[in-house]
Amino acid sequence: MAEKFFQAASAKPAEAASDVLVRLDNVRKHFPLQSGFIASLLSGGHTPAVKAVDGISFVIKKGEVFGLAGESGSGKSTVGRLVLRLYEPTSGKIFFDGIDICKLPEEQMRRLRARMQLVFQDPLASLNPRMTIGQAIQHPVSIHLSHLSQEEQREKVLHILEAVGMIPPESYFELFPHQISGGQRQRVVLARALVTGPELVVADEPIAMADVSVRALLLDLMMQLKEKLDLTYLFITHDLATAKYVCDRIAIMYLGKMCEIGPLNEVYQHSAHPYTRALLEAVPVPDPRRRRTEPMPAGEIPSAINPPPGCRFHPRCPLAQANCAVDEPPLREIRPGHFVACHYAEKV
Amino acid sequence: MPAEPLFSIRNLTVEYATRAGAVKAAEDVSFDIRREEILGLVGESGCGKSTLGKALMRLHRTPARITGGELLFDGRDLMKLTEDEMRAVRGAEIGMVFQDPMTSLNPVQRIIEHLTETVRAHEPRTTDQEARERAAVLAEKLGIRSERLKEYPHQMSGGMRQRVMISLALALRAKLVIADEPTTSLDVIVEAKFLDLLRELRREFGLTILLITHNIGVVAEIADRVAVMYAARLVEIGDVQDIFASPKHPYTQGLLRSVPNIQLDGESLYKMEGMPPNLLHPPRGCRFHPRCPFAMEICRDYSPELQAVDGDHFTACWLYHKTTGKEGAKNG
Amino acid sequence: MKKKLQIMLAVLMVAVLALSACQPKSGEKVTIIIGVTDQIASLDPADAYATHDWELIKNIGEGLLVWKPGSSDELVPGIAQDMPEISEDGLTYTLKLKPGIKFGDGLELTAPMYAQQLNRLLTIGPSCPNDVADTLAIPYVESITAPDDETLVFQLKVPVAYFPQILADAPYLPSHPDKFPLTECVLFPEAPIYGVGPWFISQYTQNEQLVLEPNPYYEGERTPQVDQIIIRYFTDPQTLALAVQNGEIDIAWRFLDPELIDQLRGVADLTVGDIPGGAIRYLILNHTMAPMDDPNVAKAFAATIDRDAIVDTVYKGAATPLFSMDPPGFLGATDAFDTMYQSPNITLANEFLAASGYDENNKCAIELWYPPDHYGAATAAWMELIKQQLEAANFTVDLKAQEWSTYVTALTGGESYQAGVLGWFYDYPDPSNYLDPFVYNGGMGTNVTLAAEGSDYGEAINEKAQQLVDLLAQADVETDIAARTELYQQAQEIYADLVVTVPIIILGEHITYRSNIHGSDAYGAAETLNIATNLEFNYSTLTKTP
Amino acid sequence: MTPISFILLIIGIPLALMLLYVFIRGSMGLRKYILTRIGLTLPMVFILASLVFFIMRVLPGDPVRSALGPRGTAEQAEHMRQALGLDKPLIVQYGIFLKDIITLNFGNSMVGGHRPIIDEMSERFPATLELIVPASILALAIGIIGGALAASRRKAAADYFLRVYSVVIYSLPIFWFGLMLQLLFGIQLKLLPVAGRIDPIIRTTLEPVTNMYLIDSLISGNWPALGSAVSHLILPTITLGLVLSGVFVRMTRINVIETLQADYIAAARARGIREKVVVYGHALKNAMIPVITLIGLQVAILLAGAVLTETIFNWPGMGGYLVQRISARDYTAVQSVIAMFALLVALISLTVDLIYSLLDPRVRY
Repeated sequence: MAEKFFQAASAKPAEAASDVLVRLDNVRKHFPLQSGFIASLLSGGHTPAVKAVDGISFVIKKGEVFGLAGESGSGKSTVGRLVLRLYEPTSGKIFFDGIDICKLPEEQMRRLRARMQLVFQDPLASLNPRMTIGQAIQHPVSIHLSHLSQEEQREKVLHILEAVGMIPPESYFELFPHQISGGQRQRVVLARALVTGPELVVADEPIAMADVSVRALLLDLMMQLKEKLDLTYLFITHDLATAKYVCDRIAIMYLGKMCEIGPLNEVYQHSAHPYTRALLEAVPVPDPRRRRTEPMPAGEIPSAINPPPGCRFHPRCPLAQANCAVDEPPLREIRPGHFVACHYAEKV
Repeated sequence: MPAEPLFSIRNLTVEYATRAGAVKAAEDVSFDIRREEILGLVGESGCGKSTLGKALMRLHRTPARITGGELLFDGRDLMKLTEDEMRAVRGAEIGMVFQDPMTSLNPVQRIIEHLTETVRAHEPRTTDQEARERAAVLAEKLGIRSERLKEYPHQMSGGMRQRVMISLALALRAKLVIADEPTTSLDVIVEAKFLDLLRELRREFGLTILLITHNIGVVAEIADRVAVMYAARLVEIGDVQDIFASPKHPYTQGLLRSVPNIQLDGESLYKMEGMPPNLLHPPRGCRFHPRCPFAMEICRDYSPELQAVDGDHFTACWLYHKTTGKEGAKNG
Repeated sequence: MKKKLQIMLAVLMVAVLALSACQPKSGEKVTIIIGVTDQIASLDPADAYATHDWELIKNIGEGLLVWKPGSSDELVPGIAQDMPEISEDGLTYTLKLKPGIKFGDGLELTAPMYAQQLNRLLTIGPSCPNDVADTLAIPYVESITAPDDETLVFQLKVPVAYFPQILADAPYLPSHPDKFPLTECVLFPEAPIYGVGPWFISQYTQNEQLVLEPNPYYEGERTPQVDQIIIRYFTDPQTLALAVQNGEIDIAWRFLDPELIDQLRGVADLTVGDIPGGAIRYLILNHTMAPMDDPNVAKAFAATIDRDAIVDTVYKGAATPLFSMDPPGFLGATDAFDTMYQSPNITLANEFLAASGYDENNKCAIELWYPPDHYGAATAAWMELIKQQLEAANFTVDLKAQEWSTYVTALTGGESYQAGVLGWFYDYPDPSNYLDPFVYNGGMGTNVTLAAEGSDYGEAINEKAQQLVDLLAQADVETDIAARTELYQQAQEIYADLVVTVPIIILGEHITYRSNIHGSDAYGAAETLNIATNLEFNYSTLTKTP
Repeated sequence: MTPISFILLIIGIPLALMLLYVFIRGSMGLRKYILTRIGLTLPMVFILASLVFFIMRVLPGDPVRSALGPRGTAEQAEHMRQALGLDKPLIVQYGIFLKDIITLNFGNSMVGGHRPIIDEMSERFPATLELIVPASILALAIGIIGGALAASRRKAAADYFLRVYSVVIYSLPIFWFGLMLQLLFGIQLKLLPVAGRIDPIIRTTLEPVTNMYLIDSLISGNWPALGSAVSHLILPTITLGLVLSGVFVRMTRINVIETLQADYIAAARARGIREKVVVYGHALKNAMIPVITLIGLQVAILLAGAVLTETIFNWPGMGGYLVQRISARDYTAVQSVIAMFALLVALISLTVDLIYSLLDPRVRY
């Protein structure tokens, strides 16, 4: 019986600036509540907006797994789409491999997209039931690598099928999604994302829909592929327990703002933001001997249309002082590589 | 431990009629729900745990049907009740909390209407005013401010909606609440608060809760006992401490080891081989045998029965059978 | 709450049932309801030019001369004291009004007032939309004057043999000066509309119904026998038939399709009266367009037509074969086409064709046109029959359909169609009205004459055509009946020889009425409610038994 | 009905209802929404009417020749063309047309009596309204109750019956169906009249105010007229209502079935709510949300059905009018009626959207 284990990746040493693959500079994304020309005329300029992402900055280094965690409504999925420029940022700059993608003309952006891919929340639903496995995987190739001949494109597809462990690849080429098992379908979805040879994979809750016993397999496969294909992951998740097993660094978001960024172990063991602390505390532990005793923060996550002033977490924060409601805490480095946005981080 | 259980499920089998044939979503399942306990029913998606939960209230709809078994609730066999009698049990004696609080509330009905309607469905003599007052008192207890009762479901957050669902289950002082994945769509902090609430309610009202979930962490957090389902069968049941400390069934073992644990350092995740079987063509013998690292000859052909391994801890696995093979029913 | 709702519903149901059970209370008034599929286009005598409009105008008004009810050939004085006094040269008609003629509102009609109203025909008539004046007044009348309070003088441009008949037409009826001012045509005056005839229009809702009540000042022959006549307007002949069958109307007048008439004949309590009608259907041939410019082809065409087949299969007997454009019963009518071609006569047709070089291997190809939307569904059926008949001889026929307004423009303009179907109904029962229009001045697309500047007759395309024009012109002014008859007989022969048009059938009209409705036995044609070939429908002769 | 009150009826009443609605719901966004929708409706109607204007003139056939027939001379045609303003350049005609539309004057009809279109419509439109309102109510009643019944008795006899009913009724030729009703209830049973809106004799006693005879007879307390109007209304309403109901049964059934799968239905059952309440109280109300939208889209079909029904039952409404005028190439009438229909459809769809927001508390403008 094969019992495979893989080691949780530990934080890597800080790397040089040239090793940065993605950089976000004070990026904002506001979604106006009303749309349409006449509506905007009628509203007289000021339109209320959902401030999904409200000024965040961070870098993703080449070859790392960068985790982005937070509750629903924190803006983490929006960040993922901004990085791929599936959304245009309201303000701020986004660099991919040193290129400012926000200003890139459509044609160049299209070419750049081959270097970045998105894996969706529900990978099983994203396969067209009337396309063969081969067609599904070849589709992005024919778009991004159209200069290749049919034969070369097919070669690429077979190669990636082999890489995701579907061996022999030829035997899967003509099958339809319903003819293979669920686990194989997950592999196909990954293969499709990776066939154009991307450098960055934005994985938005890639395992949220999978069963417990399948999750481990899928994570393992993703990590193997990362090594094999030299990938960088932006791993978006609400599950801090899973993040622990894959991420090198992690960032915690709350209501469109960054609370804390740092190497995973550093953040988990020395969390300096009350919200991070609460979030880690809330994760149920599969051990009945270690039941939680800490009380949870009061209230609920407020609306992103009118977020609280000052520190956004202050209305729920057990440590909140008067100034928290006024001054917005900047993201500051409290230990090497560990940044936190809290006035009282030292007290946590 | 009270001698008489609140709800005894005996040899319950639930079948789905599909185009490809009958699928057993629950097969020969027997267990007890004891008074004032929280029983966690865990399993992966498609193992039949949700179907089982609905069948306990006879809420399953065509094409599903109960093909056998007894549902002994508080001294009565629910299987023998008429539909009208059953309706009186639902809501009044057994409440249910569903997975997605957004879709489990009627989007065009105000919260208060949900509550008063439920009360008046069972107590037609209650006036609207009385029902409203009762609802307000109950809601207050569950941390829902009474002015919010006028709102529609979409105006509330996920956590609030789940509180509403609980209040609906408790509106008539149900003895048993069946909660089907109540926290799955909630964020961790909201989930933690909801679990606190459940604990509190059990204490205050002497509530019995059947918590159906795939989240092992939640079970560890709150349950008194755990029942594990695999491919429509119950494979293990016992005290939560026992099971987490020493799981007996290889499936339970694998399951527990494949759960990420935030509090452990440098550990690695166990990867269980293979996929859960298709219930249309389940494997012969023990359903777990194709994935089982300890599979034996007998596992391929004979299905093991649930047997006590130590005291209150039962499992269905040939590894623990004292008398090998003979009791096993051949199936396939 | 639920119970209340149920009670409310029950009460509502009962109320509705009770209300719908309320039988229409006819009260003391005797009312006759006549259903038609016609519509009113104009009620101004100086403008109106449609059968139904004329029917109404003639019932609310009365002419100097009127057709005797139940007859198509007897003119009698109406509001005139006597028949007209005609000058020697045939150009001056003098008539005297009966004394005390009054409109329905009591206004007395004087000759000067009458002359003034009649002069509207000559002044504003031609600019009115339906423009009857250009056909029935301008060509004939020079002036209309009233030398005194009772005398009217019509000065004509040319002698017209049939002018008394024209005088009985709607345009020459007196119109009320309040409703029909001198300077404009008023197509739909507000009700009530008063004339000097037996009835006046008391209410009118367009497309729904028109109510006629007796004119209290009427002292003529045609005294109303009932208290009220309602004309109900229908859009669908099927519904009209059902309504008379169901007793919702008393009389179903024009138009019911032949099949509907056939069905209604078998219904108890209903009588279907058959009127030998004046409406004809004929085929027009363009004589300036190949191959119709070849007289042999035109003759061969005429020789193939089997009129009996059309009458039997399509009209189920509700029509009569027509062998001359001058229908039977009219002055000098002959069976010229029958005499000349004995159609159907395929042998003869093929002989004509052979003379022009057409035979079995070289068939004569023609295009035959019809408007599917204008003359009812029967047209398409019998046009198909004609195609088959033509193709039995050495013709090949391309049957084509075209929307009405385009069709009629192209066909009568003589521009693009070799042959096509048209219908005709007279303005006054005289052969001239059945022959002249197809010959004179382009002949509505037959082109046996070409429209010519300064000529009323146009320029004939050949000698025979010239002969025909001359004969007809002579007949127009000939007042001696025997001589006129002779002229028309000759004209019909040449007409048939030229095949100016091909007369096909004359449609009978039908009137369907319930058994408690009667015409007057004092007049002819009581069976058809005293309606004769000229389709004059006098509402005054109608009676209703309870 | 006077033209002024007609315009009030067709535009004023819906607008008044909307204002009332705004008053009740009263959010700023809602006001903006309604203004936006009205702002978009006007150009839409304008574009459609302009399109019809040009299409009518491109189509073969012209009103002058159509009216004159074979005996019409070129001179007469010229006269008539002048009288109708058809001799003017197209662009000038278009200008006149725009002026007529904007001033809601609509110009004069080109055939028949050359009456002002506004007069003709104000006579005809109320008749159509009197037909389609009860027919729609009937169709909706059958559709909603039948659809909900079929959905709740899924795969039982009632469901099969209703499914067959909806298919059969939907594919029934309206002409044939109407005729059968006429023959049965009129000719055979002699229960109901087959033609018209009211008994002609009673009609002479009724003073039209709104031209909706039900209302007119109610106002004037003319009970025999009310009875006659009701009895005349029954067969056309059944014809149009039943034919339309097929679609509604199907739509409601599908939506109720879908809604019955929803979690909150299972949740309601789990609370011991009666099945009837679950189906008719919970599922139906939610199912009606998409159905309401579809109903808005059915307005066009309703008008088309009304055309046929009006013909069969000799109902002097807009449908018959439009058909009659298209074949006569009455440009002004067709243009105006289409513009009116477009306005009507736009107003109805706006009203439907507002009803939607009443039914669905999630919708906020």
